[in-house]
Amino acid sequence: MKRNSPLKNLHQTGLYGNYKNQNENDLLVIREITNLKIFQIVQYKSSTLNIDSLKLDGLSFPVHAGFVEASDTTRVQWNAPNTWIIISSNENIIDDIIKNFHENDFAITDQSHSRAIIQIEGKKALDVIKKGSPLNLNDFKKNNCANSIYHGITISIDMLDDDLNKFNIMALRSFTGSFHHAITDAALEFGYKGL
Amino acid sequence: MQKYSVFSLIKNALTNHQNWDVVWRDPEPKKEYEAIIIGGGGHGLATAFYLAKYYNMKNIAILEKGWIGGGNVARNTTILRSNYMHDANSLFYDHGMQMWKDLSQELNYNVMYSPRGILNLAHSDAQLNAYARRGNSMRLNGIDVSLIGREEVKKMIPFADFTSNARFPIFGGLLQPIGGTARHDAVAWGYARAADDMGVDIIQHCEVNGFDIENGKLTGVQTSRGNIKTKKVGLCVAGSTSLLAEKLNMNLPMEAHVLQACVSEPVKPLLDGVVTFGAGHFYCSQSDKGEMVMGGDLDGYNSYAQRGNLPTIQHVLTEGVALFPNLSRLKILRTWGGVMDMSMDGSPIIDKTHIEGVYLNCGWCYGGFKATPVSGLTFAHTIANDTPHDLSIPFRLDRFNTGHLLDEKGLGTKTWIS
Amino acid sequence: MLEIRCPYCGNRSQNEFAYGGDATIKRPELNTEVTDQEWDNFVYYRKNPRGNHLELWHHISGCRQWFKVHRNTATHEILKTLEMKENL
Amino acid sequence: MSQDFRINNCGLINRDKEIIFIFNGKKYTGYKGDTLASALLANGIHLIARSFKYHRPRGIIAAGVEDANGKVQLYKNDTTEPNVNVTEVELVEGLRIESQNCWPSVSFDVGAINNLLNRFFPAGFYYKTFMWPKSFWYKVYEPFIRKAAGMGKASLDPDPDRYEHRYEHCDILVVGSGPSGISSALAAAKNGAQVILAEDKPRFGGSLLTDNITIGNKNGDEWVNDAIAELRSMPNVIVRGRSQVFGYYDHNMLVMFERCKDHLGNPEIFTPRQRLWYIRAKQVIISTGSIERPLVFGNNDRPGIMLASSAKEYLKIYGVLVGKKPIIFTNNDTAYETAIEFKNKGIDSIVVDTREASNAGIVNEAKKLGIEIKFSHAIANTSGYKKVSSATIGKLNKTKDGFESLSELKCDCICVSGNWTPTVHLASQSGNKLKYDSNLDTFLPDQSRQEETVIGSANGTFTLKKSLEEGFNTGFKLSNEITNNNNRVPIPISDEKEYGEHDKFWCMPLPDKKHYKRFVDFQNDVAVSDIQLAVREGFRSIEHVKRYTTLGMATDQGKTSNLNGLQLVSDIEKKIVPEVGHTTFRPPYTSVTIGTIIGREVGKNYRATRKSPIHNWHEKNNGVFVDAGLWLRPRYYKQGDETLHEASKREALNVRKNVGVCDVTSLGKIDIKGKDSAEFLNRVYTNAFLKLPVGKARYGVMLREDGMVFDDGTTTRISENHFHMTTTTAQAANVLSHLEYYLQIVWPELDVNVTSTTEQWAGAAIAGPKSRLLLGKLFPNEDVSTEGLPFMGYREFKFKNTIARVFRISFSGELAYEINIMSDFGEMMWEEIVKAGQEFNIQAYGTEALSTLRIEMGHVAGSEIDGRTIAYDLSLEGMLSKKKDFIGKRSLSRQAFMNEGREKIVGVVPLDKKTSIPEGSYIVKDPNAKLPNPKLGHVSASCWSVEYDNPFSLAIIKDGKNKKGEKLYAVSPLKNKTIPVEIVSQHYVDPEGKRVRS
Repeated sequence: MKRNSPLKNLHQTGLYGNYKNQNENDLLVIREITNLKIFQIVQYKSSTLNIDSLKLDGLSFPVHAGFVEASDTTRVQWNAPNTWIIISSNENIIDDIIKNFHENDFAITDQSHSRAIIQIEGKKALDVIKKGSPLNLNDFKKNNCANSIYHGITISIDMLDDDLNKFNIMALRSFTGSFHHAITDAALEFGYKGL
Repeated sequence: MQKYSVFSLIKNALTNHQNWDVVWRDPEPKKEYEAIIIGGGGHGLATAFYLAKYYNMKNIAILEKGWIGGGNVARNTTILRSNYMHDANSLFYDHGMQMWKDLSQELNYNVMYSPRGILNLAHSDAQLNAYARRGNSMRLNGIDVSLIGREEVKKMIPFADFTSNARFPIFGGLLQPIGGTARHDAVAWGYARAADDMGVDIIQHCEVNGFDIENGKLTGVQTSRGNIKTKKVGLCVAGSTSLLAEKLNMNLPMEAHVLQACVSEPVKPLLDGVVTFGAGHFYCSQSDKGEMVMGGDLDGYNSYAQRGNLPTIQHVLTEGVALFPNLSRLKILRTWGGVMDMSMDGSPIIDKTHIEGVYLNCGWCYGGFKATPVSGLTFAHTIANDTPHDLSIPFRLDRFNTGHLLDEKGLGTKTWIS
Repeated sequence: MLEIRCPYCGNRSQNEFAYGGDATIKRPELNTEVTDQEWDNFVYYRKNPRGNHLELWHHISGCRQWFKVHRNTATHEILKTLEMKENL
Repeated sequence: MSQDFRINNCGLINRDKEIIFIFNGKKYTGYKGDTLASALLANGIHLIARSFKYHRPRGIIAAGVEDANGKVQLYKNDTTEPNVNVTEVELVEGLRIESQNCWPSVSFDVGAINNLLNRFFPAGFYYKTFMWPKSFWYKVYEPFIRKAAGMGKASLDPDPDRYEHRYEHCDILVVGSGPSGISSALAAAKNGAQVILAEDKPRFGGSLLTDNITIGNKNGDEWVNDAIAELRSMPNVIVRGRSQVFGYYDHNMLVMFERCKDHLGNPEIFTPRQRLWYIRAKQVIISTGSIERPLVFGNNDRPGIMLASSAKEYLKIYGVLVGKKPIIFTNNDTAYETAIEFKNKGIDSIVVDTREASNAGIVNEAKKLGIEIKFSHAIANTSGYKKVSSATIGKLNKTKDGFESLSELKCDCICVSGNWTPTVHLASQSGNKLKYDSNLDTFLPDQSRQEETVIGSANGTFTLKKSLEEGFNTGFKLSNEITNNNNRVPIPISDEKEYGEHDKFWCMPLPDKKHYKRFVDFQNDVAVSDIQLAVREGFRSIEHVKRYTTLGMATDQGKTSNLNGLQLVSDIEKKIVPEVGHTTFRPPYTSVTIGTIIGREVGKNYRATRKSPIHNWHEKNNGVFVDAGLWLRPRYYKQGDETLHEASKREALNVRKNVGVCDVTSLGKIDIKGKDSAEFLNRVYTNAFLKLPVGKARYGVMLREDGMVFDDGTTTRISENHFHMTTTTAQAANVLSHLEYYLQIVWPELDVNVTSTTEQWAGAAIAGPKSRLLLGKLFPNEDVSTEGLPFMGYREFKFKNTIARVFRISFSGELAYEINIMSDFGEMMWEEIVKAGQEFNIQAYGTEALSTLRIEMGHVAGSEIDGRTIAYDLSLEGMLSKKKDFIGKRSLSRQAFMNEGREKIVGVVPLDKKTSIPEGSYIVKDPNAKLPNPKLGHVSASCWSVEYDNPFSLAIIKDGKNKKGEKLYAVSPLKNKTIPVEIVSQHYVDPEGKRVRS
């Protein structure tokens, strides 16, 4: 069955903003990331399982705030105490989760359809985020993540690459229009390429 | 008292203004007073004035820890209104509105009472209905108010956002024509001058540090300028009530919060009356000097700091520009904060206490300025007669036990949510 | 804008949080007899000091944890933040 | 006029680029690098404005933000801005400025009559008059005053510019780029700290650009340029000019606005006009310098009277002479630099010095150059209307309270210097209690309350050598606490002039029997006599004096007047200044454009908008939307020329007759999981949840602890330890926080996880007698019979290649189902429902029809659950479990809540069955009773009953329990309506609830 991604009718390709006097290859890039599986995994208070012993898609679960364990297909984000967000392009990740994370120990919630994800990439990506989020990003590195707000919208920021300055920014789906506007609007000063 | 008038002004001009009397004396505290009002703000000064004027208590003092009129009466946005839904509130505040009409003459001091109207804007039919509920209640209480449509609003404030670009379009509004403003400092000074004239001792820089209580009865207060005997003391110390109550071993259903306001630079007349934005918390009027006077939300955490932070100002101004897009190019000149006694149902407390001779006037939340005359009157009545004024019966403290709460907003006890 | 140290996420700006008021209020146990006065104290009466105040904050745009903040209401200085299970 | 006052070979402007501007309709030229002020002065224009109260002619008195007079109306492109400071606007093409607050022109202003009558308008005169006749204040006097006040004109149009924000964190923020600022930034940056250096002016360097000094072997401006270039090249440094740090807030959060666009000739389209920076700094170095103080003397406000340092700045930076026949009037040595600079350009000035003598190096240098100096002299008065033309100077007597002799001196400008006021605003905003320094006659920073350090002249350090030392040492020390790099750079050797002590005398006496105005606050026309009057009348606190006289309350916020004012009060009161104290320094330091403060959250983006995944379909099908909090929901679907009333009636009727479909995505959904979930729900809801069977839903009501109804919704047991809660749209976020509060704080022993799934599921309600047929068609392989899916039942049905959650619950009172499907599939599911429903005459219905349906069924919603009602009022008392405790239960035993005769919800029908009762009406016994007319209660919701085709309302009225059948009146005085009504059951349609179970 065909899915309508959150940004289906919103995100457009092309060049925007103050792009004219710049090399197109250096421009900031903005794209929608779709069709990911997103699960929230919460370990119950009463669970005595040692989280260090568990793996998903070969990844262990980060126990420190703000860290992501990542593979090519899956990212495991620390989200809150005993709470992780799994973001994966692996269609069948749920099977793996069900197999490894017993419902007596973990509350697992499918959130795959609940989020819009915008990826921004380029030298100015940090500047775009700093326009709307009060988060201290000066020491942010690859595989760091944080929940914060952007122009009043609750978001989560995940840094995929610090050479490219590549971020996935995720917001609740119903906010998509405003969220997309806020990000692209902030990018206009620098010029950007919608992909 | 030297009478103020255009004639006295001319007469004094001819002698280069060398012969004006002091507006109020600067007396030393006496050993004993019939009654003491703690707090030389608007309410305290008004209370003393009415005690002297209507209740024949002349031997009274106002003790002010700083300078009079320096608390919330110096820090508010000067709005007068009685557009409340609950009967207790609307009847009380409307009595106050009637008192404002005559106040300049009564005090012989121009407090610049100016009924230019207050317009509460509605941004949906549901909100218009909620305003209808409030407005009809007012009308049934005999208070003039009307519900006006979008087109009428447009005539009054054509520069508001009536385009399709408005996030929350204007549907109409509730207009109380008698609402308006008064000059806040003049209110404090006018009451001070009139009270002083009746013999009230206004004692500044006199902080109350404790109370003398014997067998549940008040016998005096301890101050930074010595002990003073008295059998009656009225607390009018908005923003510090809990701190003094603590010295009386009283805990109150109240939190202190900072509320900020700001003004723009002065500009030529733009906005005549007071306008409130219904899709957020923003209100605005233009002072006689031309400054746009704006306010909105609490900073949202307990504070005694008399200073807030910028995000609240940002929030307030964002709402201001959502309503009036042309404000964007004006500049903010000054921001400031005041400490509010936020009571747990959003309504004030005027009452006796469990200690004989100790009376309480507090919990005014955002709304104390407009109540200055009626608060003073009813509190003076309460102090003089040891029983509440008819208008202030609903504001007794025991409503938090009986459940007869006066929650205009229906938000319950989270006082920081406005 | 306050900077609040979430015990879980670290220093964050105030706009990620929601305020929760006096943290010293203890809800009476369920199914126990409480006097009117005890109940009213719980529902309506708050500590309201000028000075150090133990209060609740909720990291609503962060990890969604409630926690305690020891903050001076006169200066806004934050002395300490604590997890709910911790005491001053 | 062609820049007669511009001199060659001097200044930092670009003389190759001439720029035309228009002042009061006439064309003038200036150069790139000019400010409006320097360009006006180059053209010999001093008269720019009229004062606020007396409409006296006024000119520029300073070269920076402290200027009190030079406010104009600025026009550029299609925009206008009032009260613009000519000293702050950089000259670009296309500027047009006009004088404000004068008519017909700045040269001839009718309002100047106020000046002639000024003796009748002393401070606070309006408090003493305008009281009779009673209503004349607001009908006659006040409107007149309002028109006269106000300075510039606000634009009535929306602001076309963009304003943006930026959040930044750094180790060290350095505010101000004078000698101490630059050196501290250099020291900190080279020691590895992350540094932001902010300078308000377009040029960095502060006094280094105008003072005659050297650092190392470089001139001031050379050293500045090299240092700034070096800082700019470092990756750990952000250097920002045209950036004013205007507020110091809690936890070392500072705010700054950066002017990004107005100075550019051809800015790119998306470049913001200004940018607001929220900067969280670990340490703040305040090197904001100091402001020269005017001297106070008779008619000291005429155009052409200016601060001496500003005159020097116009000369050194802009190559502009503020006059060709200057008098320098001073009580200290710094003004001699101005005299020397004039002399160097061939202009002879006369120095009038209140001191008996000075032996400072600079004074001797002036003497050597042949500059005439009159010690022990002062200016008593000035003349000249549009510009100062002469000064009356006199020899001061021994006690300095009078003149021994007076004489006239021709001049075309007077450069005054009354010593220096450190700019301590930011430190004070931070919470630093200032201390008075009686040597410098000024307030200086005392103990820091936050992490701030004040250096340079802002800290009372007035020599270059010491400023550099302070800068380098502070920058190193603070950075080293953070980086621990121990990389210290050497302090360069500097050379400067030598200064002596100033005279603690600044307010000149009046000659005998003269009553010249001696101004303290120029813009607000506050004169010495006003302050004397205030004190005479008993306004002794400096705050009282300020408020009574309006001293320091003009748009310049008293930058040049506050200290003079309070020294005057201390003189009159014979107190020392610290006893008088100072008024509070409040943000912003300089006025800030509102657009800058708010940023991009304007217009449609003032608040975020939330939309359901089905939103596109609603738009395509003529949905008319309504705001529900941040959500946009379809209110009705317009067909042809239908009105809201007609459309909602059609939609509601179709639900009653056939089947309708409604988007319910915005309802809050919360996943509740864990072994204690049932126990938790049992505490949260007033009714029992422990024994809810798997596969069943239950309607639940939750209270606040104060007993008021908080929210309602249905909760479904999906499996033993998994519940799906729904909330109202309005309370969704609050309910989640509420649940988290109890789980994390009150009952941490419960093992339950709550997670919002509102966004994961798109929801469609299908309602109406034919909804089961429709459901069967949608899910042909499932058992949709009342046995297979009973009332309040829940099933998961396969739908294409996904799963739909189907709840048999009803808000409309009809047989109804809610179908949830994952959001990406929402629109597709909706289309399938509409397609499958064609044969049953399905219509989409909006919130208005939904409202009609629930009202005639007597279901309560937001207009009844308004935070002031208890369960009894809403006839929900049956939902209150007697067997168990729950949140808010204990409150229900309050006296007021137990009261017999308490309000209760009822139905209301107009007797004529025709007249709709407006919402917000009240129910009364006697519509003609004397006011205040006692109210029985209010009408909370009204609809046109589609079942009976007549109006029906819900009301919450006193003793509603016993009022059924009574004939009363609904009144809406606002709408001039009095409607005889009958009180009936709240359940107007299907009171037994048969349909939902059918």
